Amino acid sequence: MAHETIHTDGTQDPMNVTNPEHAQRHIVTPLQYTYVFGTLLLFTGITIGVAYIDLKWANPVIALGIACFQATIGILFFMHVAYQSRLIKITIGVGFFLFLVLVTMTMGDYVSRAWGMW
Amino acid sequence: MDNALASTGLTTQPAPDPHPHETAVHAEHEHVALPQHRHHFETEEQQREAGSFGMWLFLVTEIMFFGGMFFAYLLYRNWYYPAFAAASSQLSVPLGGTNTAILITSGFCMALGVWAAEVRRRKMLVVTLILTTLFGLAFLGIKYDEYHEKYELHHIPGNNFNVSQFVNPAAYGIKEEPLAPDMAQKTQIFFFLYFAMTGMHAVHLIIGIGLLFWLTWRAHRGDFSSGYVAPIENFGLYWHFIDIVWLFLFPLLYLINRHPLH
Amino acid sequence: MSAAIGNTIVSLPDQSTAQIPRHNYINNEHGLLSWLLTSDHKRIAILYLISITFFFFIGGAFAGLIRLELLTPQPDLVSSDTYNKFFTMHGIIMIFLFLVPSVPATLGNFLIPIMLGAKDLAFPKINLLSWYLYMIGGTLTLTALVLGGVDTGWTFTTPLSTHYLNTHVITAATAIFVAGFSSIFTGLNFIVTIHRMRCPGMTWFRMPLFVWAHYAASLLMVLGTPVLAIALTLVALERLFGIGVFDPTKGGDPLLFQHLFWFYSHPAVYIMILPGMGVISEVISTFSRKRIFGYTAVAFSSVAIALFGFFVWEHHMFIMGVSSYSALVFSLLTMLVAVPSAIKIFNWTFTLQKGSITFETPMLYAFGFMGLFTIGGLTGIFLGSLGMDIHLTETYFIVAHFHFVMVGGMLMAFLAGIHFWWPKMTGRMYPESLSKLAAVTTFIGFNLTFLPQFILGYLGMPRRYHAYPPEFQVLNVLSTAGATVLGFGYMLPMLYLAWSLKYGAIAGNNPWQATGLEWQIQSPPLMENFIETPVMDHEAYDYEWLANKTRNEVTTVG
Amino acid sequence: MGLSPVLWQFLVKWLHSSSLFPTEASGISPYVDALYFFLVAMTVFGTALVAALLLAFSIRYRREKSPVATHVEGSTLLEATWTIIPLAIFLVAFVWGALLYFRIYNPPANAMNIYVVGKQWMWKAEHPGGQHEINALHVPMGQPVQLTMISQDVFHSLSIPDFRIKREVIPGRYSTVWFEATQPGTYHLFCTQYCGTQHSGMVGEVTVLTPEDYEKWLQQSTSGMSLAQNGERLFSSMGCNSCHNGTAAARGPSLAGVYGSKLTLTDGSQILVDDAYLRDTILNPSKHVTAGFAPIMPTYQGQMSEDGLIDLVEFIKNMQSNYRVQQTLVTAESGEAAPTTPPPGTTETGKP
Repeated sequence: MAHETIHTDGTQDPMNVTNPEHAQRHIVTPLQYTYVFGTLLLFTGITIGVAYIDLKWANPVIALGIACFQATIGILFFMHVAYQSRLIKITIGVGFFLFLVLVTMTMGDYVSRAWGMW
Repeated sequence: MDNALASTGLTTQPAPDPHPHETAVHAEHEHVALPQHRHHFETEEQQREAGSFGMWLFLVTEIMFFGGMFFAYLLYRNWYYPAFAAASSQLSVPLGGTNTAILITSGFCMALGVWAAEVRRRKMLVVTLILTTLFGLAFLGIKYDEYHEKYELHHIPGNNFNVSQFVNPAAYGIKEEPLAPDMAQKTQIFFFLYFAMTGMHAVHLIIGIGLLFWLTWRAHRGDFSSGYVAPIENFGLYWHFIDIVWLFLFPLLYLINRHPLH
Repeated sequence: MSAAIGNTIVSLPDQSTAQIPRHNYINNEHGLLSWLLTSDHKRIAILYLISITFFFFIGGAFAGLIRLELLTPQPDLVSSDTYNKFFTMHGIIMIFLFLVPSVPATLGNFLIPIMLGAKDLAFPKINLLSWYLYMIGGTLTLTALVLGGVDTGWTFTTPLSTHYLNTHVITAATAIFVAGFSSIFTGLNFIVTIHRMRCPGMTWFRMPLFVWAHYAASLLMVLGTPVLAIALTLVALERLFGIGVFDPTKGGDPLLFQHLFWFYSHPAVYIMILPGMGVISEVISTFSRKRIFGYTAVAFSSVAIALFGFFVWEHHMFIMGVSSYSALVFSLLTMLVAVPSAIKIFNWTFTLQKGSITFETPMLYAFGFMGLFTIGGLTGIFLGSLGMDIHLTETYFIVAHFHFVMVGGMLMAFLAGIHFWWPKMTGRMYPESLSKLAAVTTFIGFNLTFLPQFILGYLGMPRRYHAYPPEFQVLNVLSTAGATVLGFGYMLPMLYLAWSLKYGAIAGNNPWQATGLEWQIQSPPLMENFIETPVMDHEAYDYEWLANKTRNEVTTVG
Repeated sequence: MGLSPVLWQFLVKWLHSSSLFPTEASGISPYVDALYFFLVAMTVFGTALVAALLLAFSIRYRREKSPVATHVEGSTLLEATWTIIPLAIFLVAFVWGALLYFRIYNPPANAMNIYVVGKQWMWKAEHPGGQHEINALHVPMGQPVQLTMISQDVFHSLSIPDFRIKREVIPGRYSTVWFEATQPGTYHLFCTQYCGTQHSGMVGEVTVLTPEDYEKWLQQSTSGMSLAQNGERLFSSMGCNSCHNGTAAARGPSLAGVYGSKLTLTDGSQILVDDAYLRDTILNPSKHVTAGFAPIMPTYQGQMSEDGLIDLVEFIKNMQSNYRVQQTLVTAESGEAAPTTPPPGTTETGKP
């Protein structure tokens, strides 16, 4: 994908290896935004449609899957993370990871309560 | 220049503008206007990246904030699935779907706004910001309508919460399995979570709209038409984050079980 | 530099000629407004210092009243209601208004930018905002107090707090909510600053351990506090609308609150202790003229604590009917989180080896910290070990344990830091002999207060008891006696530090001959800290570098 | 001098009550104390070690002695040592503690059951024979006793330090703890979870009696009706028997001998019927409907006190046949209680 780039610094370092905290600045084009916009709308439609079909346990899984997909592209392009420094990618990762810790470890308690004491 | 932060940079580096202290103080007190460069940053690049990094950290705290409620939802949905299914079927998918579309659109406008700022088009920026605001308001309007309906049905959790619609749906012309009384009581928990989560989301929207007015005015003044994008960009992050929260809320709250099992 | 080999490293400029630098952050501007609207991290630090001291003494007053009531087994001093409000206020104020912001908001605020060679924190205005948030939180707490108090205990246990009390729970919850955001913003500011504002050459492994510790603590603040916020919001909503999310009769689960609350409140104890550990690293290194033994180990152990800190919250709920399987898991993780602290202790100890040790006041406090924190940490193992926890939890043993960590650990570290950096913050020295006296008094008083409580705990005296069986009286008397000594020990610094503001000896740039960047600039520092951006060309705690530097008399006095 | 009497009193008190450990009055106490001593030893050793090192270094390397510090970077070996050794000790504490935990919380099969209801601010013990006590608990010596506890309002926590046991008493859920008293006497019973104004007043006395004395006590303090008999009354007055009567036309499942059996629910899942399950089905019937029945049972949430629920649970537990249920069904019209109540103090009701 070709998009114009403004180099505010001399170092050409797209993988930001030498300085993981810095990424050169990209401008996402309206065209890309439109693609993303379309996709988001499309998948909203899909998620509603699927909800009316009985797929037993698969329903919530699909719904969440779609939501996660939408969130991902939203974060990557609307929020420019695709072009951000590794630092910011990691930060976001940590956020979601910790949310998962909260959910899984607490749920672990509730689920295993039913097992009683061996 | 940016190597000021590079772990390897050893080159000495005089501060770009060593103010006399008095002016330094003023530089600190005046609003982030042109020259947007704050004296305590080495470079403008450094300032921009610090800004967006800070914004992201803030959004991470938001994740944890909503996380608590998402977990409560997960727990009670597993405990009282029938109640959740029945209650969720009382929410209007058309309205919810429309709202989702509206919010996505407003997000799209915001994104265009960021682009407009990047390429320094003042008029376009103002227009997109206004559109963003309008879509945001539309969302709130529809939300208000939904809340109002719930209010009239006595589905607001609390003392005058009324479960009769779930115990005896037929009487209300609803084609749903009736819930046993004790399970019907649990719909209250669903509605609480519904109001808490969407309410918290709405609060964030309202704050966002407040900021939008301010930004629009400043954009109109031309603050962001000279390469100074940070405020627009960071607000964009906030706005998109709200959208994304909604993208989860919508299926979780509206679409639990739309195919009554027979 | 005092050439003769004395028992001190203090080297002050010639008092007859020396004077406080003409330009510095204190006299840079005048008038109350210039303080209330400042965005200079140093001034904000001072604002914090004043306000947390204020709240510390309020919280301390409540502690005094509690101990006074417990002097006798009978509930004779105050009514049960009042007593409950006392310990609730003591808890809320001490934890949310003193311990959490204590070191980070004062010393951290003051020093982190300087230690990194930056002019200020990344977001000066947000820094000021977080002070105002803190003050709003504090005011709300006092409001709750004035309106008639709140008696939930600082843990807000549901359904007690939601359905069975008619005190000002919501006010207090709001107060904590707001204060919480203050610490979120502080943490956020630190993280961004540490990532983004390091001066040239200041690599991660050249940062002082003080900064590492604050980095770890900030992570906890930013990631943990929002969960507390939402938990308290739910409590408030439950009270307002009775929506039953924590109410068993409506199908809610009270344990859910416990999970959310402790998910923050366990990491919170690391928020409280980590910055203190940072202070200790600086002090120990300076007064043994040696680089911290195993710098990287200490640095990483801070991060490890921050990481593990998020995986152990359920050990506050072992007897609360959680699943025994997850109890096992959390108990195991609790044992793991204890290890990094042990690592730190031993590294500090071995820093002394082959050092050249002097015993100024900060060092004495640091020694106090090492001893008391070791006890506090090890007694934590009692409570992490499932079977033992059953008997010990909710008794005075747990009270003694966390006071050893929080007061014996954090407060000692705080005082160590205040004394250590007092010359830098004010430009004047504190009176050495008096402060030594204070340090010793505090140490004795502390042990007298809290050692008996371990025994009380094992004897089974429950915490938060207004009246207790007479056979527990002797130990309680001892504890109260100790509390009196302790109180005296804390009064002293207040007085002589205030005195030193006017009469203290001029400190000069580097009274301790310490290596940190903050000691290479004038004290009190300039508005902008540095005249020109420094370049870090040596490791942290490099005393040879300092020796050369002083030999060549290259100093940057403004 | 005026202080001396006070001082004297203080010393006397000190001598009288200078115990460092509570008495070991239960079977588990020695095991708990063993772990405690181990941990104390660990603490003392650890602290002594650190203190000794600090002292030694402070003397050996004080500035007068060693004017110049020699630079030491660190030592991986040492780091490893003080990582692994503490970890090892902590893991011992973990395993030991875990074993103890399950020992304390898993009641033996032959434990006798006593119900405890916590409410602001009192303890109410209910013996199967119908003996009720407030802020007191009488138990036989040398006999495992299981407490099935529930709170009517907020979290409480039942703690008997001399038995080394403690367990949260939770609203809306049974929690259990057991002990075997080993020596007669009276011991403290505390509420250790802060539960409101009179928290410190929520204390009681546990009296351990020899089995004979215990029997005597049971005889004296009987209330005439066993829990099961109260339960039986409720069962008819609440109209449970109109559905759960084991007749062919019954709309509810027969409850005879249901306790301890495995039920199959409408969703096909299997569930073991215990006290907690019985209580929950009365309050949230539709959460688990027995296979082959419709979810028509109304909820009794808010209509029955925890005591009432305990009575019912106890009744259903001991219900061997539907004979007496059908009896009560018949006599229910004539408004009187069921005939022939067996002697109190025993837990059996209706003989087939």
